Order: sequence, then structure tokens, then C-alpha cells
Amino acid sequence: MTRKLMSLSEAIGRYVADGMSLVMGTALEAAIPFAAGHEIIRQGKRDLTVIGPISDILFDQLIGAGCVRRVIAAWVGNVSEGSAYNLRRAVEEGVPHFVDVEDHTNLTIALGLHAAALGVPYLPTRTALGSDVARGHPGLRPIRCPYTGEPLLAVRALAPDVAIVHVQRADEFGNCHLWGNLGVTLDAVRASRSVIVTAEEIVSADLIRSDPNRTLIPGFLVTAVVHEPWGAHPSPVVGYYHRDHAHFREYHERTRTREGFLAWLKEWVLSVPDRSRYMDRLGPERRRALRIAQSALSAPADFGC
Amino acid sequence: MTRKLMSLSEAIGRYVADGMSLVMGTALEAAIPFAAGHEIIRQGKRDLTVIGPISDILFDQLIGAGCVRRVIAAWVGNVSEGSAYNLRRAVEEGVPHFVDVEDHTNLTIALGLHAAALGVPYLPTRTALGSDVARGHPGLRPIRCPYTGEPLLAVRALAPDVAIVHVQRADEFGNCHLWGNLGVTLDAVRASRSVIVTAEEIVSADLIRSDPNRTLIPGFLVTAVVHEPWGAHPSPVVGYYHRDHAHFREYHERTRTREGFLAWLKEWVLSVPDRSRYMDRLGPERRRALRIAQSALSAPADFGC
Amino acid sequence: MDDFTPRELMIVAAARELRDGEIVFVGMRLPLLGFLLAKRTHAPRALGLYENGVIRETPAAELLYTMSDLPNITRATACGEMLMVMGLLAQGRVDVGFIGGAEVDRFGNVNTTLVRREGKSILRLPGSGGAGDIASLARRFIVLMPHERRRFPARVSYITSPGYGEGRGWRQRVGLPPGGPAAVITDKAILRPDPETKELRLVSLHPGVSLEEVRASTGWDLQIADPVERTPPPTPQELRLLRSLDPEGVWTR
Amino acid sequence: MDDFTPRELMIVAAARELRDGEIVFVGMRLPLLGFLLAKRTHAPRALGLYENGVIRETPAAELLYTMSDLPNITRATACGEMLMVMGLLAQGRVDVGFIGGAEVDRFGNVNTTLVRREGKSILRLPGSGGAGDIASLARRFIVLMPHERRRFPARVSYITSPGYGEGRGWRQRVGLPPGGPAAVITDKAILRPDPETKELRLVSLHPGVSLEEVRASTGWDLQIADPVERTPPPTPQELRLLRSLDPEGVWTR
Repeated sequence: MTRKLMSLSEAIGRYVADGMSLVMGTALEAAIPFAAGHEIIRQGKRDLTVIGPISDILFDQLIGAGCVRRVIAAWVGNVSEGSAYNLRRAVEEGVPHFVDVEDHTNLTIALGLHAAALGVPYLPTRTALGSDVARGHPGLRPIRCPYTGEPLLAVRALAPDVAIVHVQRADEFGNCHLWGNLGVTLDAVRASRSVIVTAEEIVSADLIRSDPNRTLIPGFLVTAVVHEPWGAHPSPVVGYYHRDHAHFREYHERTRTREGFLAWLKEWVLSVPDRSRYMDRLGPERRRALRIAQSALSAPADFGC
Repeated sequence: MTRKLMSLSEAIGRYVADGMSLVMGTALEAAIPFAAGHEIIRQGKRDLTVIGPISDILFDQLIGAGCVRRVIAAWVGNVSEGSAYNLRRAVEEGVPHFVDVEDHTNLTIALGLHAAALGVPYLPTRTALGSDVARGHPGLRPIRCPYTGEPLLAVRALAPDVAIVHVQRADEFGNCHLWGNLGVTLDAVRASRSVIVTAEEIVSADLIRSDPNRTLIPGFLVTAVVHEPWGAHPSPVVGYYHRDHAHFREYHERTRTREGFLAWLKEWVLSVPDRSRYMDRLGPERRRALRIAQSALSAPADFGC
Repeated sequence: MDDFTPRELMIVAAARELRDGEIVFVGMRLPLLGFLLAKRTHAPRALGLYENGVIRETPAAELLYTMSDLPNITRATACGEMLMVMGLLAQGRVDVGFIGGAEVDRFGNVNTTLVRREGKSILRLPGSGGAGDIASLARRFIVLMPHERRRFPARVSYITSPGYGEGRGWRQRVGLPPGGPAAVITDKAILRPDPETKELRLVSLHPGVSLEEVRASTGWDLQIADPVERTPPPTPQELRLLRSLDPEGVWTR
Repeated sequence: MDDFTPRELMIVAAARELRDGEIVFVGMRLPLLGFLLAKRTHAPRALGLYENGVIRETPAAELLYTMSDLPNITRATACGEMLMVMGLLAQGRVDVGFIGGAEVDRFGNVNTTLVRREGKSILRLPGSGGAGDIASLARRFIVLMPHERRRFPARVSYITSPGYGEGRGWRQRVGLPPGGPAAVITDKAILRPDPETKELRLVSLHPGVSLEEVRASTGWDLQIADPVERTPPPTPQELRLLRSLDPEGVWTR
């Protein structure tokens, strides 16, 4: 087993290069790797392809910061508030520059990653038949079932260069325990050439091995492990902290204009060197309010011999 | 939520009918629903299609007892000992009668069930290309990838009438916690029209809800729940008891001849009314030896709010 | 008539679309409240599926802003992968799903991707999310949206979530399972597909709304059921429950 | 020469096929012991995948009769579904897999399904299990079986696990990834494919075994590498470790 613990800036610096494709926000509205996304912005990565089902506001931030050339997603917006203004400015006006959008549905994103995780070039589905999502789509071709003859769509495998996922706890070898809603996380990790994990806690290999069924990401698939408490704020992490609805609302209000977004970006990303300083800025009271108020521990499972 | 707790004889009597297809042994060598299989034999079910990756000796017993018309499997034998003599007698000599065998690989069985669980008529794969397993197979048709043009096999969806699975613990509504190796269990449950669960323990809904990520079988998919401690003996159940290797060896030795099998069947199946009497026959010392000696509890996960 | 908001009426009408014991692809915002309201009134055994991988029988203890908020995870029936719940949807096990939209047309096709305006400019919307999957694969779906003429064109500029396409037989022709929109619930009325033509027609006017108002807010020559109904206003019990679910009116005002 | 059993030599030879850090589809019986032996000698970082859904870095604490025995679960790296590990196999991430067989032929095709005897009678064997998948999808595979003429026909009567099919280029033609058998380890010798023709040829004779004996036990005109090697006997350390792994000789006698 190889120790893979490093700082976030080292992980992003070493494993994310201009022009790469990145899958993020794989658990949907929870455990979105915002800390990693902000480090990508600070390091000025360019021409990225961002992949994910829905991104809540992370993709919007990357687009506004000029990091993104192409979006492969089912939905880009602000889940509780509505529009993603940076996506709109990029697509409608080319500000800061135009981005390509390859539209999907949640299921076609999931199946594209699942195909890559299963080692096959495509998977069939009935979803989106007849829709404009599928029309002329490079990754959704009409086919026929070899048994029934019925029309289907072939979803082309999606194999990102890098998956960035935020988890509850990991050991220094990258073996991760995660729980709550998983979205497309497991397939995204298996589909990607390298995997960066940010974790609320780094724990002993011993603790991780106490529950192999919770080890949904085995360390040998992981390239880098980063200890990054609060690394998903303002999205929630089961067992750690709530969604910061106010932060999403504030982002929505402040990013209606390009100037507003740039001010927001400076305040929350460019002028903070790392997540710990970001959390300082958030302040102790707000952190306390977001922390889960009452534990509810899972009943144990016995793996004895 | 509907209470679904009933006796094994009621569950098999109500939900397994002659001519049905049944998927069993879905976790591979562990948690094989032997108690349910024995009840099927006692109730004299006929013309069943049995489906599973490998079956260890359960399918051999059902075949020898004359319950089976057709086998859809990757492997039928005795994992630690070798041949399945009843399968051999049935295929080679028609004793007690001929059975059809639709050969698969583990992966094509898994993909067939996965296709049904994903609601698609087939899934593509590269496995078994060029093999005689795939030659003229009704559920493995040669196709081409619509993107790359490469040859693939289309694995037809396998949707059994009934899945019978053995789990560690369930509530009376059929919500199940299971852990250890899962094999094809989750897809088998989702692929099947009805689901019979036998469980080592019946626990409160409250305990099950303490860990929704361990609830790999939600109750709404379950038709019947049976409290059946030791229901998987001689196969192992993680957290409860070890594999009874001696029992597999004894079965192997005694079933070399048809007469030997019939004597074994009388002793261990036909002359015992239920699993509790079966375990009496096994005796307290052997039970004690098989019980796990030392607990090793999983670290808790926090689902607090 | 002014003792409830248009959104409250929409949520109540959505709740009434659910039958007890049904499997529901819930969605967020108004539909989520509709689901919770139905569970506390006539559909206590309804089961909620969420595309993030959550399955719930018991309602969450607090108001949700998103389906991944912690109260939706605590004591859930099951938490897992998106494909677990999407598989159930694709199998045809989901009775009903809810979607919102920017545009809906005569045949119940919904657009949440992009609107082409006069000239060559476009308006970029967030996209499908799971809506296209619900519309494609659920046994029926319900659309909730404000009733404005620009949102109700004869033909949407982009089909994100397929309804009846070009009318009767279209879903079968393109390979979709039967399904389709069972109702479009707006702040003015309820529209349902004509069983023969699959064209949406007005079946119920909300309290205080006139036929002319609905016609003027619809971008095609809207057919009217005969007789057209009046949507019953929320009952005091419905309103009380709804307001207890969203005491600050986050989604209801 | 009689201080080790033929099976012990086979296991040791199998262990030597593994390189450190490789991802291994382990299988049961002899290969399992070979994997454990390799981990305790030259390949401590090898990772074991099991088709029941188990991934292990640390060896199990007790002898396993099957991959689902409890000692293989306790403190495993991960436990999950078959498709999780089969997906890694299909992705081409598995370096090497082990399979046994009833028959192996000139091009390394393996039969574990059925043998047609003289007349019309057949001998029914258990079937593929995961062997066909390993042979199809691993980057290379190793076959372990007793060396008997009836088990080494020129052409197997049924290809359960494809080797090189009909020779060079066949795997590509039928659509299989490169892979194929890297070695056939028997109780008498080691055979490896000729890099050009892909036909199995004798590369190493076990201690005390003659060339003639191996030729007589092979059902085709066996080509011989020049020079042919002698398989090094198990070292005392290898034997000691192996016997500590299987003290009662369940798999080694």
C-alpha cells in the first residue's frame, strides 16, 4: 500500500492539467468538492472539460473563473435558487468566453460513467428517446435491441481524466468510507484515470478495515488523498455538517452581474489561500450553526471470525 | 409499510409455483438459502428453472430431488470438493430426469440480472467472445458497438420470477441489512418479480433505519420475510457462522451414487420438518464450533442531523 | 379566496394527484411539499424515490431545500447510488414523477434546456437533470409551472422532457414506454391530455380564474373540457399541514 | 526430490508468475495458495480480487476452502458486488488471473464445461464460473492442471475459457482484448505460448521429469524451447511458508 496523503494544492498541481476532463459533484447536492474546485481556480487551470450530473454552483464558479472549455452535464444551476448566471453569460454572451455544453439527462450521465466502470464502450437505455437532448448527440446514438428490435439509445462510455470526490473519512492509503446518498460517485471513481479524494477526516487503516462494505472506494484506485475538513461547504456532508442555504442564496444574488461574480470570487476564492482560511472567513458562529446538532450512529455489523 | 413476516413453508407455498424461475445463491459461496431450497424439495415443486452464478451444492440437491427442468448458471458443483453428481447424472443419464443447462460465465449471469435491474433488454460485454459458451446461445448474441464497430456480445436480460436470498437481519417489513460479499444479490433482487428473504435475525425497523446505506434491500421490493436462523447452513453467514466444510465433504462422498444421494436427502431434508429440527440433528457441539468465535464490530457512521 | 397563495393551491393540487401506496419520483420544491402533504393526508403509504440515491417512506423531519439535505438522509429507507433508483424508474416501477419547466407545449413536451428568442439570441436554462428521465420512463408525470403565454407555446423550442411528442402514437413510435403527462398544474388551471388526441385541454379552472384569462395565457387554441371543473380550494386541514411543513413560506410564497 | 509434492511445486511455480504490485484475480485452491505465498515472498504489494465481490491486500488469517469463507471477509480491503470486481477485470486493470481446467489444448484454450467421449456419451463438468471471464479479460492468465494425455488434446472439445483460439490473431479477430495464457503449469512441466505462433511449447521440466514423459502426456506434437529449462524446486523458505499456510495439506497433497 502506498501513502498518498498530500496537500490540496499539491494534489491539484500534480494531477490536474490544462485541457483535462474532470468529474465532480458526483453525489449530487451533497459532498461537492468545493475546496478542490476553488484550488483549481486559484491555480488558473484552463480548458477543462467538467463532467457531472447536476453540479449545484461548482461548475458555475469554474465557468465564471474561465477554467472551462466544455461542460458535459445534465443540469447546471443553483439547486435551491435557480439559474447559473455564469453558465448563462458564457453560453449567451461568451463571457468570459464561450463554452460548449453537451447536454445529458441524469441517467445518461450515470450510464456513461457506468459503461466506463464496467469496461464496455456503451450501454443501452430507453431514456431521452424522441427528445432533443438525444438529437445529433455525439454520445447518444440510436440503435435497435438485438432481441426485441425496439429502438434504444446507446450511451457512449464517459471516462474522465480525473475524478474529484469528497468523502467522510479515508486512511492515508486512500481507502475511503462514505455514506449517505452516493449518486454516481462509485462509477465516477472507477471510470476515471486518476482519483483525488478530499476527506473530512483521516483515520487509521484499522478503522477503515473494520467495515469493508463501507469502503466504497478502495485505495488502489486513488491517486491522492487530502485531509480537508469542511471541504464540501456550502454543500452538506452526512455526519458532519448541513447545507449552507444562505451561502447559495448569497451566491445567487451576488452573481447576477459579472462584476458581482468577480467580487464574490475575490472574496471567497482568490483572496483565501486555502480552506482553513476560508472557514475562518465563514466565522465560528456560522460553522457552529452548520455542524450537525445530534449524532445518530449506525448499528454495528459484525465482521468477526 | 406492510408486515410480511411468515413461516418458510408459507412463503414457499405461496410464492413458489411449479414451472417458475428462481434465482438463488446470489452471494456465491456465502449466505446460500439452503433452508428455503430444502423446503422447496419438501413441498415437491417441479419444473423449476434455477438461475445463479455458481450454486455450490444447492442446485445439485434440487436437481437430484427432481425439482428442476432447466439450469441457467455459470457453474454447478461443490466448490471445495469438485463435481456435482446429481447434475452429472441428470445431464449424462437422465436420472432422475434430463435437465437443460444454459451455460453462462459469472459475468454474463451478473450482466443478465443487471440488465433486468436497470430496466433494459440487454447489456453489452466483451467476455466469452470466441468461446463455445457464447456459440448459438439464446441469451448471448453477437453485436457490433455503434461507436467503435468492435464485436461484442449482447447479454439478454434475465428476469426471474422469484429471488430467494438469505440476509443477516431484516425488519418485519422486509427492509434488510446485509454485509460481506454481495455477489449478484442486489441485481437479483431488483431483477425478480417477487423476493423471498430468509434472515438470521428479525430486528426493529428502528435498528434498520439507523443505517440506510446498509439497507441494500428495501422492504418495498420484498414479498415475504422469514425468520430462519442458520438458514444458510452449511454455507457461511458473515457475523454469524462459518462454512461447514465437513458437511460439503460428506455430501460429496455420499452422493457419488443415486442411492447415496437419496439416503442423504432423506436424512437431511425429507425427514426433517423444518430448519430448527435440522439444526437439532446437526447437534449443539457442531453448532458451537461453527459459530463465530470472536466479534469484530464495524466502526459506526454518523447519520445525525 | 385570498387566504391561500397560488403556489399553495398548486401544491395541494399536486398532492391530490398521488394515490396511496404509489412509488413517486419526488423532485424538489413544490412537488416535494406536495408529496409530503399527500403522505400526511390521503397517501400515507406513498414511497418517495430521489435521484441522488435516497428512498424514503417516512417524511423528513425538516423542510428540505434539496433532496440531499441531511434531514432527507437520516432514517431514510435506503441510501445508495443513482442507478439503483433510476433502474427502478427504467423498469417501469415508478407510478408518477413531478417536473417543472420553462416551457410546456400543446402535447405536454417540456423544455428546461434553452429557449431561442427572436433574432439569434438564446436563453440558456439549467438543463434536464432527472426531468428527462422521469418524463421518458415514469408511468405518468405531472408538470408544475406558472401559466404565462410565453411559457405555453404551441411547440416548445427544445424537447428536454418528452410528453406526447407530436400526438397520439408518438411515444410508441420513438420507443418510449406509454407514460406521458397526466396533468399540467399551473397557477391558473389544470390541463390534462385528451385521451384520443393527447392534446392538453383545460379541465379545471382555479378559484377566481376566468376561462378567458387561461386562454389568453396559452399560446395555442386551447381546447376546453365540457364541463370544465373548478379546482376545489385547499381545505383548512391541507393549508394547516402545508404551512407546518414550510412555516417560513420558502416554497409557498 | 521427494521432499515436496507435485502440487507444492505447482503452487510455488504459480506464485513465481506474480510480480509485485500486480492486481490478481485469485481463484481458489492451488492459485489461492500461490497468491498467498507470493505475497509473503516477492510480491507483498499484490492485490487480490475475488469474483464474489471481495478485494484484499492483507492475506486472510486462516486457510480458505472458498473465497467466501469468513476469514476472507474480516478486515478485507472492500466487500461489494461481483460487478465491482468484474468491471475492473473488463476494464483491463487485472494483470493476471488463474484458472484450472479439465482440458487444455495446443493454443491454451481451456475446457471446464463438457467432454464428448467416444460414442455419443458426454461427461458434464461444473462449467465456467469466472474462468471464462478471466481468460477473456485479464491481461494474462495462468492455467494450473495435472499433465495427462486425455487432458491435453490438440483441440478441446469445448472452449469454456478462450486462450489463443486457433492461433495468432484469433483473439483480436473475435474481439477479445490481447491477454491470453502466459503459462500452463502442470505437475510435470511449464508450457508457454510461442510469441509468434501462440502455440504452447515446453519451456521448463519439473525436477525428475523427462522430456519423453511430458511428450507422452501431451496430445499433440509438443514443440520444445531450446534450451529447455529445469523448474527450480521450492526453496526451503517457500516450502516452510506454504506448509504454514496449509498445515493439514488440504490443497497441497
